[in-house]
Amino acid sequence: MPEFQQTAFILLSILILASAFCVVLFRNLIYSALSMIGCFLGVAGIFILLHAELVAAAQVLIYVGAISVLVIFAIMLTGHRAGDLRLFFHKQAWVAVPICAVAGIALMVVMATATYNATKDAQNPSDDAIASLLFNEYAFPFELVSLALLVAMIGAVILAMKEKK
Amino acid sequence: MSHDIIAIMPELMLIATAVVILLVDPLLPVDGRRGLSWLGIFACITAALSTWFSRGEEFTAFSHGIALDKYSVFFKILLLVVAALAMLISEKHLFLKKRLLGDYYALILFATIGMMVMAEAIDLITFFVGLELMALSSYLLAGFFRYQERSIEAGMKYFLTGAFASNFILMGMALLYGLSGSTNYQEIGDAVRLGPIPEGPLVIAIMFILAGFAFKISAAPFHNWAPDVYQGSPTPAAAFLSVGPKVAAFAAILKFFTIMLGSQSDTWVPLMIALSIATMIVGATMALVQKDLKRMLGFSSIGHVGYLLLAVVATGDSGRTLGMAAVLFYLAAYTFMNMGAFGVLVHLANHNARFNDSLDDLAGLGKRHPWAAGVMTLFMLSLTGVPPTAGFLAKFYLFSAVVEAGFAWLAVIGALFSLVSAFFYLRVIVFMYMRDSEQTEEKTDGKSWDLSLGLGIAAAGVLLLGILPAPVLNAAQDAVVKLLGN
Amino acid sequence: MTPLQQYLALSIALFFIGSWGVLARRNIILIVMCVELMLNAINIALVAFSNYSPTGAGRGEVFVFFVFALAAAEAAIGLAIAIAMYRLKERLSIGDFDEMKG
Amino acid sequence: MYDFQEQIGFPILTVLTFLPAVAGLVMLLMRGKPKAYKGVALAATAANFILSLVLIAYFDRYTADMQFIEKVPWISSLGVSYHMSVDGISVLLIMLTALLSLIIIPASWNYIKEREMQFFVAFLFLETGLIGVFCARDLLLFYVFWEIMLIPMYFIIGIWGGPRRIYAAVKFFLFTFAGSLLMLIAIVAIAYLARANPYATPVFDMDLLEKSIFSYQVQMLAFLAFFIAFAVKVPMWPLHTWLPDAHVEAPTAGSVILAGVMLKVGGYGMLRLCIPLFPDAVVTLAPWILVLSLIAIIYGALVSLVQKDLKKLVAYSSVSHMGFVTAGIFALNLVGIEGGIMVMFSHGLLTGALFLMVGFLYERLHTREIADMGGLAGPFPVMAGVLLFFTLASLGLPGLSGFVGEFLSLVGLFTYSKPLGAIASIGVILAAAYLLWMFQRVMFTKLRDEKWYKLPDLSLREIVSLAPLAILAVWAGVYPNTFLQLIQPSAARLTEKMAPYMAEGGSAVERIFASLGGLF
Amino acid sequence: MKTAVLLIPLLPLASFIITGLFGKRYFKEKSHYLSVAAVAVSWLLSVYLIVQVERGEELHWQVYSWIAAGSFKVEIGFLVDQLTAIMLLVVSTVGFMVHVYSIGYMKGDGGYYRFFAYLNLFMFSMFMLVLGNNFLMLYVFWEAVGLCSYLLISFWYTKQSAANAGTKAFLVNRVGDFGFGLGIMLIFVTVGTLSYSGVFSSLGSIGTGTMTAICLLLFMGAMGKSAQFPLHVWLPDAMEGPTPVSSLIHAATMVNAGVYMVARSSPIFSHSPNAMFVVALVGAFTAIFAASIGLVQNDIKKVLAYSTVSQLGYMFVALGVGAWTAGMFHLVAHGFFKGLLFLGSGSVIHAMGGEQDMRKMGGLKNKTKITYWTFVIGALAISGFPGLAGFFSKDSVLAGAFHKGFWYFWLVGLVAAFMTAFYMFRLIFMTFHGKPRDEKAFAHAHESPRSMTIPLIVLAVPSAIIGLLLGLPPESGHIDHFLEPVFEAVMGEPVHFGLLDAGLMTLSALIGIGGILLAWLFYVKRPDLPAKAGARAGFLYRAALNKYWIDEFYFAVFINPVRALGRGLWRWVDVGIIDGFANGSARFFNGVGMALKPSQSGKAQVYLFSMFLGFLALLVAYLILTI
Repeated sequence: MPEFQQTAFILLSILILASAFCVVLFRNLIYSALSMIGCFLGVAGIFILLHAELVAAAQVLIYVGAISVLVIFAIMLTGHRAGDLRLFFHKQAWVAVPICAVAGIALMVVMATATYNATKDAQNPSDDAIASLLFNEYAFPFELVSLALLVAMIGAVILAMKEKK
Repeated sequence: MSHDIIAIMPELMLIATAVVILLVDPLLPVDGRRGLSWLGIFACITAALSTWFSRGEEFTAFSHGIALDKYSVFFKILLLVVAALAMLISEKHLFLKKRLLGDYYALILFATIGMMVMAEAIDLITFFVGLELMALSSYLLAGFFRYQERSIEAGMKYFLTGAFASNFILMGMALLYGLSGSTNYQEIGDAVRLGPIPEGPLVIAIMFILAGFAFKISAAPFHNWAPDVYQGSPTPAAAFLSVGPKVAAFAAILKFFTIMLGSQSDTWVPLMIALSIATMIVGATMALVQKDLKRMLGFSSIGHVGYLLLAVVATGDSGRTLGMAAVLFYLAAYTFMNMGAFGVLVHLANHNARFNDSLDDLAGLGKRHPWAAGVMTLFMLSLTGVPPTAGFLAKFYLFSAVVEAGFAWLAVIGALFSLVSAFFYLRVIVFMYMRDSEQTEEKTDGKSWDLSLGLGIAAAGVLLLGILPAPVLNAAQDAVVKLLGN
Repeated sequence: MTPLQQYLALSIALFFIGSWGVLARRNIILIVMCVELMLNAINIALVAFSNYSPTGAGRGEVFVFFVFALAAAEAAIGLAIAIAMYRLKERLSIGDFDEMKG
Repeated sequence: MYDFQEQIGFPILTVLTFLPAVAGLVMLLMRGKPKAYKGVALAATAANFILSLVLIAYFDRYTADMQFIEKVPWISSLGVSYHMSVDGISVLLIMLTALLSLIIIPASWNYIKEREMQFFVAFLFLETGLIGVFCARDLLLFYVFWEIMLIPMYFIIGIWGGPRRIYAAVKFFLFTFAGSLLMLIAIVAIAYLARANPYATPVFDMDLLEKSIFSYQVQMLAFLAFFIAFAVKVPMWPLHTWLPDAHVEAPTAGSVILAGVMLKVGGYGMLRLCIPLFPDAVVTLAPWILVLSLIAIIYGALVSLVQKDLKKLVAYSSVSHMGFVTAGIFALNLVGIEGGIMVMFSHGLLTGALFLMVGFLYERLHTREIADMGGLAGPFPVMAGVLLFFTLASLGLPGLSGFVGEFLSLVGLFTYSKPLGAIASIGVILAAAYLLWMFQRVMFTKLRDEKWYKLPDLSLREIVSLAPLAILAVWAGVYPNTFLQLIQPSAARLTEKMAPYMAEGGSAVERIFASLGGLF
Repeated sequence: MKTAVLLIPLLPLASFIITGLFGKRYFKEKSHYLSVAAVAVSWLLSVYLIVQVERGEELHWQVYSWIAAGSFKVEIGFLVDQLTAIMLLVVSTVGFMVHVYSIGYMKGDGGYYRFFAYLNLFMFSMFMLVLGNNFLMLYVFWEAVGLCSYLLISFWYTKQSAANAGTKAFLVNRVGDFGFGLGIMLIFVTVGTLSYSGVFSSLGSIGTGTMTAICLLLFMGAMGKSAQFPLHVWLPDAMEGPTPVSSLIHAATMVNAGVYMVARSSPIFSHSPNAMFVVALVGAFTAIFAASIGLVQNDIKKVLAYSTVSQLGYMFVALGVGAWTAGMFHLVAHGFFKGLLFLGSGSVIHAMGGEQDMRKMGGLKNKTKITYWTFVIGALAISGFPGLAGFFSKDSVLAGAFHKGFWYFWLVGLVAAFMTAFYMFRLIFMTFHGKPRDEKAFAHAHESPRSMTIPLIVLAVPSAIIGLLLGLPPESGHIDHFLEPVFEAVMGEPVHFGLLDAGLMTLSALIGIGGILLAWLFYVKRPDLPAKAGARAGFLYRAALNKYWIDEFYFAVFINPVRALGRGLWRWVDVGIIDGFANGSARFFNGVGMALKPSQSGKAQVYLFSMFLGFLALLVAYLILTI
């Protein structure tokens, strides 16, 4: 069923890119956040296409479940006003459009036309293998990540927490 | 496994100490927190000692995730020195600014762990985690004085630019992984050297990585954040941020561009040269027009990055150890002189409530604070590169490497900007000794033995590296020889 | 079957849209969102490589897990900064924090 | 071999070099005892001067070999060692340094009003740097001392100088630092090029470097780098403009050391490094350097002629006089080189003395404007006499030290090229013109202010500080062989080194054109 | 003999040092004791020396090696031969007399001790100058006497004119010494030694061109020291010094150094006829040129000064035509009578209370008898009155020129002699005869003290008789024989005194007397004539009165342009270009910094953008570099 896969890929790509544009273009932050969730879901779909179901699940959990919620919380906390219209976009945004476009397209062309030392599809290993890698070979970085999360917590405390006077 | 534990012993010590600090901190009254810095310093010392005693062994741990070799030992000890110095100069300042929290020390320790991991990693994933650990801690350190607009601004700028740059590095690493099929430096290096690897994507990967690192070390045109962040951050944190991340980033750059990309030097050497020249221009000329000392030091550190990049260029085809050793030694010298210079600013801020880091505040310092002015002079001379200071030998060694690699013309350009930079370093001395102060101080009780000790250590380091550099120099040379051997 | 190249193209496209967002928008929360978009782009590349790699299979996926975790931490800190900014000035536009320059 | 162990038994060069610095550190530690630290400074410089005499006494003046050798590895992985040794030229200049350092202490006894201790400490450190330069036999060590002497002088000008002191100090620093940086690169380059193989350590030892042969291109580039560094110090036209500013702003003692010793370091460097290391380049470029020297001689004199500030006049006269040094040295014959060295020595004595005199005048009149003076011989007859003595010596009156050096270097230059020698001789006329005119305007004609009769003439302290200079000036004029013998073997070694490289004959113009061919 | 030779210079030197150091505090008005005594002993020793030399003894003594630098080796050494001895005698005699004279003349001056110290220093230098055995010593003491001259001219330093004159003297001499020094260098470069004997013995190997160059360069020095045109300008101004100084240095001894030098170098000069001709030409021109200025000067000392210049020209004519002994003879004779004349004029000035303008004098004949008569003897001697010193010496010069075939020089000499006689007696008539023009000064006029008159009398004796002693028989007199060993190699055929010579002699005597008579006509008989003649001569008169505007010319052509050049170099090159470049580069980097400053805008967004652009720039740079 390669056709299905290709079709799905195209549809998901359209979803991802379109919602990404929406994130950038929506004036209302809440809309942007919702578009972002759409984008995340699309990416999760891509992961499934790539036979990385575990990653896809984690994507949904972490991005859609955690980060998006975090973002929405932040928007709520700061009052989700659209803000001054003049300040909506930085004036360099329009300069950045062609530059980003040209650069992006150029890189896309290079990346898409190169020949890779790639085998056929479906090399992603089983979840067991991933777990084994994660907890054996990458045990040390895994532990360090906990420190990073601890740092994030400290950050929330020292920056965002209200001090009792 | 015990093997692995031994390898990360220093990190574990720091983690344990940081956790202890975090736990103990809320239980202590503000006055009682003053000992926390010593806890951290003690951890750094023990960690450094344990690193030192493991210097004879050379092995990789965690399935080739990190390498414990002389190179790692050199950088880990250096980074621990940075952390210890940073904590020494911080305590009083935080106390006076009413932000004496254990979190600060924990963040420094976490950042240090991240840097150490960056230096010792030989795996992309391990490196990336180290990088992010350092980066996240750094953002928070920059924004630590959250009631000061400048500090928040610094944190915000650091965070945005840093996150953006991290994405570039990460993209580059993703491509490298994808092209080579491995995350291990050595394996990637072999794959890149032996091929077959599509050239276009590889170049793009190099560009992403180069851009990301250029940000981390604040090379022009990725430098804009640096002066603002140093100016806005709490001064002791600025000291730490202006040195630590750079040291770690250079440790990683050397590994990246020799082990992994050494065979691609044709691609990155010209770009590195361009970056280096641009960085020297920006650093030297913009430091010239600064009135704020922290900004000035920020641009000056950009200038030093320009010189360091020259040495990286000199590593060119990966057979040249001299350039790498020069980077190592330069970083060691830079650590002492830059930490020292910021430390003097901390000292002044502690003693004078009106001190706002401007050059004018230095007027007449030679009379008011003779010792502070004296060591500041020493640091400025060292930054200028005048013997018998560490800065001189570092620059000498660096020029040696550059000339030896056949880039004498680059050395001449470096010399030109050294000359320009001499101007603004001298101006500090001019203000301290040759101008009389017009404004009076608002004296505060800033006496701090910690800080004096820190400045003393920095000054001693600057002199010692300038007069008896042989041990550090040899260590640097040994470190890089082995790195290229494996 | 979708070739690797297409995934990479998608990744790059998403990366640059995210970049554009970072460059274009003033609101820090939105910029954090765009940074997350860029990370997602990288994740796509990593997983795609992982899927097609003859030797490094699986490591890309592991990599992605680390990226997830760190992205979360990063987002947390970014939003903490946003809140701190808001507390200080009731502003979220990063352009309003430009005291230090020159 | 002339090891210090065999020659004298203790590391005299190290002691000579570091004794002042150690004394300076001691002074720093004894804060708050104003009388005592002057004593320490005086004692240290006096001891150093005596040591320098001991050095001369033990010096074997019949050999060109380096003597009192001390060699200890310093940074062995880079081939850098702490290698100190001296030859006749160094010994002479060390003695001069020690003498002038000794003299300026009493001369500025009451001159400095604030931060007095730091002032003396700076001078002690300066002496360390200067003597170190003359002793160093390792290129890196040489460079280290070379730069070390920059710092104290920078402070001396910048802290205790006149109204435009900051500009002058920074200008002084940047001019010299610019040259130094080029030299540093050249040092590195030749050290690495002199290696036997790419894995050997670089060569910084001058003994070894002198035996190395560099390619023509390397020689040219490295020579130019070294030469510019030295030319700034000398200072050669057109790199001289820091000098008048530095001198005018510097306190008296600073000017004395600056003119007396620091300028000599440039000439010394040319002798010690430029000529022995890069003989091919020297041969090619010598005519150009001679032309520059001539410009310096004439130019300095012409500009001196119209100066209104006494110190500036003496400063520009230094440019002119130091032109004779480079002219003599790059005439590349024995007479010229010895003459150049003698000019250095004598200029050290005389210009030092002249600056002291200007300082003494300034302490009394609080002006250095020539136009404000006149008729001072009336109130200050002794001063007039002493000033006349040094003025005459400086304009090259035979029988005093100035003449011997100047004449020898002119003979050397004349031997090299007659037209160049003739042009340089014009400098002698001009020297008489500006110096005598200066003397006339200061000391002769009508007294401008009768109140000056109430001011004291030279005090005993001042006379004592000038006397050694005067005695040496007469000595070197009447029996210059004392000094010539000292430098002869070393100078001869240079000419022997150059001999195989010298092309025969040709007028200066021809040589210049020939060198053009060599350049491209 | 060695002791004598050593003592002759060293005694005055010792006296100089002692008097100079302690005179002010301890000796004061007794400063002259030591000085006069030292010079007296030197004088006795010189007499002793000349007696020894007369017996045929010579001394070549190298005392010590002075400068030894590579191949350049010079000794301090003494050479005593006939030439030296005779110079010594003149120097010490006049010097001794001037010392004695100064006791009276300088009495009461504030710088009494200083004056004697300087005089001693001069004596030392002058002795060393003539005693030296090599060119470098000659040069050295040449400059040293110049220094003494400088010191003594500007002795009264508070006077602007005196200070100027001193500086001018030194500088003009330096110009001459420039040539002299080059000449010495050329000698060294050519023959590799500087000792007289060494140089003279290796002359054969030198080419003619080089020889001429050496001679002309040396002669340039002589022109400076002996005040030959165009370097004569300093000598008249040098009269600002005290009169004994004018007498000693600027008439009798130092200015002769040039003549001595040429005579000493006669072996070299004789190898270069062209150079010799130049010497004679310059001498001849100077002789008539200076005399013409002397005709119209009103300052008593200026007249004598121009007379000196003129007479020195005479000597050079003699040397230039090859009449070596005649030149030396005239030098000796001139030393005595010009010394006498100056001392006499000093006595007059002393009498007039410092007045030097002859137009304010007159009728002093009776008030100052001794001065008058000794002055007349001197004036007659210089005018060539038969039997007196000048008659013989001048005649031998003229005859020398005539015999060597340079009749034009002879003619010039005659004209100059005529002028000499005229202005000398113009001086006498204006000063001593007629009515006093300034009654007040005249009333105070008095004869000078004994210490001044005795030297006048003493010097009048040789002025009168030395011609008879040395000059007879004419053209091969005693002096010719005495000096023969020195000039042996360069002397031409000995000339036998014949009828022609007697005729020439008579002619020159008549010319002299004619000059005297004309002066009598102008200034005694018809005092209105000078003004008329002056008006008649018009331009010429004004030109001579203004010394032909030579000083003005120098100022316009050399001094002012040099100063302007110096100022220009300083303001434009030093401050403008070089400093401008240095400061400009500083400003440039500062400008770059300022230009870059806006890029650091403080807006995080811009920073992000710049990073992004940096990334693209890397890509573009890579593309550019690879394509």
